[in-house]
Amino acid sequence: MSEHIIPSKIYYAIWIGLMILTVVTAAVSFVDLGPFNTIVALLIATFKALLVVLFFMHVKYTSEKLTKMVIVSSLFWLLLLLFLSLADYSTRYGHS
Amino acid sequence: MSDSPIAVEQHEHRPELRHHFATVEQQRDSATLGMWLFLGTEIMFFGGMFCAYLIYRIWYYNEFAAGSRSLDIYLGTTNTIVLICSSLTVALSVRAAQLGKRGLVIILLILTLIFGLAFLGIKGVEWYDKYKEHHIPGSSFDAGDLVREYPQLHIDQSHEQIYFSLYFAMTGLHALHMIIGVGIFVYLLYHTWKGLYTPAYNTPIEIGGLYWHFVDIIWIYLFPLLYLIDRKPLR
Amino acid sequence: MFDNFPLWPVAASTGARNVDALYIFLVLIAAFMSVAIFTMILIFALRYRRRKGVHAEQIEGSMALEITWSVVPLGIFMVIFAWGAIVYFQERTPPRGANEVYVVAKQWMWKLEHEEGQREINELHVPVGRDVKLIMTSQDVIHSFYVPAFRIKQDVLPGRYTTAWFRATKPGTYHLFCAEYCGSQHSGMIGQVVVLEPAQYQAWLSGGLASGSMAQNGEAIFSQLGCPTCHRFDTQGRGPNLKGIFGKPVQLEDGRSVVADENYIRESILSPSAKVVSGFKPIMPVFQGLVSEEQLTALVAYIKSLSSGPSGAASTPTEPSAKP
Amino acid sequence: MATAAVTAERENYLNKEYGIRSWLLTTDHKRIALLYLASITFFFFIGGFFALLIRLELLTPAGDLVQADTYNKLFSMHGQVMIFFFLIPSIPAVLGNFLVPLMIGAKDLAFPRINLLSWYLYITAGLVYLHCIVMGGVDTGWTFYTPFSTAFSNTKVIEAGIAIFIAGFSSILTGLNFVVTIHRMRAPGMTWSRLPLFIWAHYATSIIQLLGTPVLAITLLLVVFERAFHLGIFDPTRGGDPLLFQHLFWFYSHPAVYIMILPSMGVVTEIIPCFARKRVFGYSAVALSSIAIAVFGFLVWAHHMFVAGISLYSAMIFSILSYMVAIPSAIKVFNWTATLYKGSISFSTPMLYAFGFIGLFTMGGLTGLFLAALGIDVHVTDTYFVVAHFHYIMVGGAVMGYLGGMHFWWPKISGRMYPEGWGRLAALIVFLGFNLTFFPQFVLGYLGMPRRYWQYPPEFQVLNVLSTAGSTILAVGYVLPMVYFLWSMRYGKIAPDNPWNAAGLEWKTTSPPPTFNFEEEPVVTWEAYNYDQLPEPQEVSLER
Repeated sequence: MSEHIIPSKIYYAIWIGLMILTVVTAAVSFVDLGPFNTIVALLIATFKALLVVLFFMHVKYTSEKLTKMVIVSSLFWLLLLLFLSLADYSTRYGHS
Repeated sequence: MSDSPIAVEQHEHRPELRHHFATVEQQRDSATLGMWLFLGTEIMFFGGMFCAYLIYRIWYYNEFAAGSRSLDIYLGTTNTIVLICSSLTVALSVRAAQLGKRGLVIILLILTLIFGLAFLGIKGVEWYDKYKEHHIPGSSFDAGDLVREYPQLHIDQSHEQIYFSLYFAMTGLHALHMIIGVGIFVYLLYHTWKGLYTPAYNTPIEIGGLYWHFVDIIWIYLFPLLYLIDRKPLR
Repeated sequence: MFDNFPLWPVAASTGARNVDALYIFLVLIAAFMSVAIFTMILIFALRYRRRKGVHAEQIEGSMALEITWSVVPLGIFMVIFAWGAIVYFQERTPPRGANEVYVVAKQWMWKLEHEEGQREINELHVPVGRDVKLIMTSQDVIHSFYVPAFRIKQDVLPGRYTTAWFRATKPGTYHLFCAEYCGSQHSGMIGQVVVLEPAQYQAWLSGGLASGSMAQNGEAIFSQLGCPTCHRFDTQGRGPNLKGIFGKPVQLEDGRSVVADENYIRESILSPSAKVVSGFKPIMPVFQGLVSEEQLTALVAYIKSLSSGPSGAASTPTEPSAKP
Repeated sequence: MATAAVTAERENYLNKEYGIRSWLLTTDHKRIALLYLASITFFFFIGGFFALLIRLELLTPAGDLVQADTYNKLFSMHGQVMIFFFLIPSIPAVLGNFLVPLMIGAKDLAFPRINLLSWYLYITAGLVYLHCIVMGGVDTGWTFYTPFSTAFSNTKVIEAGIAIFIAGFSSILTGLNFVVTIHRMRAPGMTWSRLPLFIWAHYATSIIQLLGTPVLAITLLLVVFERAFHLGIFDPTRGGDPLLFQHLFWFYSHPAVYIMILPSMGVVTEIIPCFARKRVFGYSAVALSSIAIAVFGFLVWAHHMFVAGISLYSAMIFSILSYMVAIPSAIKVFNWTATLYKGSISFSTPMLYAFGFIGLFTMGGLTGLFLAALGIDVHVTDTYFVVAHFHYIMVGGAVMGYLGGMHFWWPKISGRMYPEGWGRLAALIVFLGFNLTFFPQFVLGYLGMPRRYWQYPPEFQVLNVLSTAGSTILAVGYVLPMVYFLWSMRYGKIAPDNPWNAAGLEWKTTSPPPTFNFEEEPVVTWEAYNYDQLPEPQEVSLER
């Protein structure tokens, strides 16, 4: 965990990126993409979250593997909750 | 797990070093790890609601779509942008603290607080709108307006109430996190004012920042999940 | 043994024997494992008890042993899993042509209704040697239909149907318990299942005061609620023709398809707009809160009878005479 | 403790400061451990009192001792008190709090003030819960199943939910503190492969606390909202799904079983090598099995729901995954047994508890195989078979481990020896009483007696009488240690620093340890459980 001071240029770039993505995701939701509306919205959200985590939260610059492990395992656990619950709901009576 | 055991015989005497730590680095790394673990916990805390959201969104897609359409997308987008701006000021304030620019830190923290309060204010306006529309779950809940507005979605009112329950639970708990965040930043501002943070010691700003960014990320997901479910032209 | 000190439950259904067989297998495995571990511990503890001048011998561990005692149990577990899954699968898949009994649970009472129209409370009469399928729902909280002698248990949920089935093998009277905690008189929500010889069962059936079969009652409710206005038995209705749909896949308006089972019929009555059949408009009124669980089960039984040919329902469905 | 006639007592964490403030505002992990010890003991006896009333009621088939509603509250509050206010904090918050820093050679936990905060949260939760009991209690069962809890129960569900919500945060903070401490605060030379297995077990426990507890918290919060505002999230009449509640609830509450049992396994893994004078057989297998239990423990929750109305296919998935989690538990039992081989075994009190633990845990684990088998689960779930099974794990396992650990480290905690003869007697009584209480319940369960029954058919009476008889014996077994522990604080023999000649850093400091644990910072150059390098202690004599 060395003190890594990131040039403020990067912060501004990320900030502009996030703003653009926000406007894009809001705009795209008005276009009919079928099932892809949800997918695009979630992909953009994930990309935005990734930008925040990597740059604003300095994960890209930390040498600490532990931080990444904490993030990855929390997300893994969240997916466990979602997928194993879905395993029930998606195969219940009548639903196809 | 690469973290190495603490180094021996390194007794610096610095005011912020608590007695049970050997070095300032150890103390800082502990605090950072602690915050990350706490954020992991928070993911699961919101995760329970995401799970409920996922199931009911599949079951009651039309009601979720109608509920989503009834939210004000302009206010929602504005709020997202406000939070992103606050994240920027937070990131810059951490940087300023690392560089020891106390004045800049103070300005950035105040900006962050303004953005945070603006977010809460806009959120309050949105909630008030929902209150006026009788969209607050409970005995006075009435989604008749949505039933009339979107006949092609054949809305079931009690299912609509589930959408709004989740909407209020999720945005409410998010707002609670924002309020806690504002509290933390007031505390940080006060300590910065008093000059407690130096380029060598600014862990509180750093981990306070982590918390703020996390709350921002939750919103980054809540925004599409609640506002953008289905806005395309109805057939 | 003594009357008040039984050690093994009566087995009175075909499923009970399967469960018992697996249970005995597991008891043997568990007994073997515990005895093995306990004797090892006992032997080691006595053989290597502390004595002057005798020191412990350090052993680091053994990869071979670790692998052995992970893989061997895993193998045994998989056998148990497979066996258990097969038994469960049988318990969960009611055979076709079973006698159907509709169960409505409420705090703290079991209300049962036979296809033939007999109603019972906290008591279920069934013939020996016939498959009986239970279609169950609850009016309030979660209950659980449990007959230990048949080794069956199924939670009874409000808002949907769950099913269970059994084939009794031994005449007698058996306990019926509620097994999911449901409030004050949970332990009073008990009853009995009376298994009768077929002849006795017929006698019991005809001795009852049934006012028409469930399907007939359902048909009456169907007309009473005005359903035939739209659900006509031709292609002209504003609602789908319900003849022959039960158990068949239904194409929905949004492209999905569902099987028209009891739960689908139930949902379509209570919340018709949830899954609209392709080609129809969502104009049916919501019946949530307007029909009781008993009326619902009767309606379900009626709609099912429209698909089961002449043998299923007492009355062959003819064109209902209801007018708009 | 002013009777230090023999020698002037060294300064330690107990005598450094006196007065109520020095305890209530302490940040010393050892003092906080004692605060926890006192509070969980209090709740243990409350829960135990409920348990005895339950057993007394079940002495006769008719419901003749208490009213049905009272009985329902008794078993609900017995469960909630024992699980959330005793078992979950028991070993982690008392022994873990005391020992984690000592065992890794740290001066304190990473966040001492958060540690104190966690105790205050626990106390707040406890007070709210006590208030709930006094105001009439709660009758939902410990499981809060909806829609009963949200729409039908007339008792203090909201208050109980809030109490457990707060207790959950106390548990999260403890876990967070442990993980950070174990990562960041280890003494020089204390590598991961040298960590005592007690630490590994607590590390695994903390993972569950961190990732499971928040899901329970949000679920209970939703129940509270639902009950207060009738939202419909879990209410079928409003389109909600009661099974969703069960999914979310068990996502935490199944792994919670491992929060209770893993630390106990850790304790046993310390006791056995010490009293067999041997290295642990298969160190890495035992360490990794703890982590495996923590991870696999999250994959099996719906095996509580095989008859609840989940889909057939998901039931099969959860059944097969349930067998996966049995493997690491089995590995542990085999390794403990193998550790005894060619040892030099003494039958001191902690070792008796460890033997008891292995025996009862094995029984509990093996009956778990029955419940994971789909076909059998249908018959035995929600019967006394389940009750017996989880008591074998949580009382037979977790509490035996807790008591064993309390005896093992009592000299370190209090600086005094407990009376060995009484200790062995109590261990024996607990073991016998336990088996007499709970073994008949397996039979009852297979016979079909449902759980949570206030009255029952008369043919189940004999087995119930046996169980009630056992519970009184068990109660004696639990009161005894409390009495002689208290007695020993004043009259017990002064404990040497390392009465068992045990390995581990906690034994290298004084008994009781000084406030910052070690006179000088320890540097570790040896592997864990280096019993080959330690002399055998004198056989403990039965006289005090």
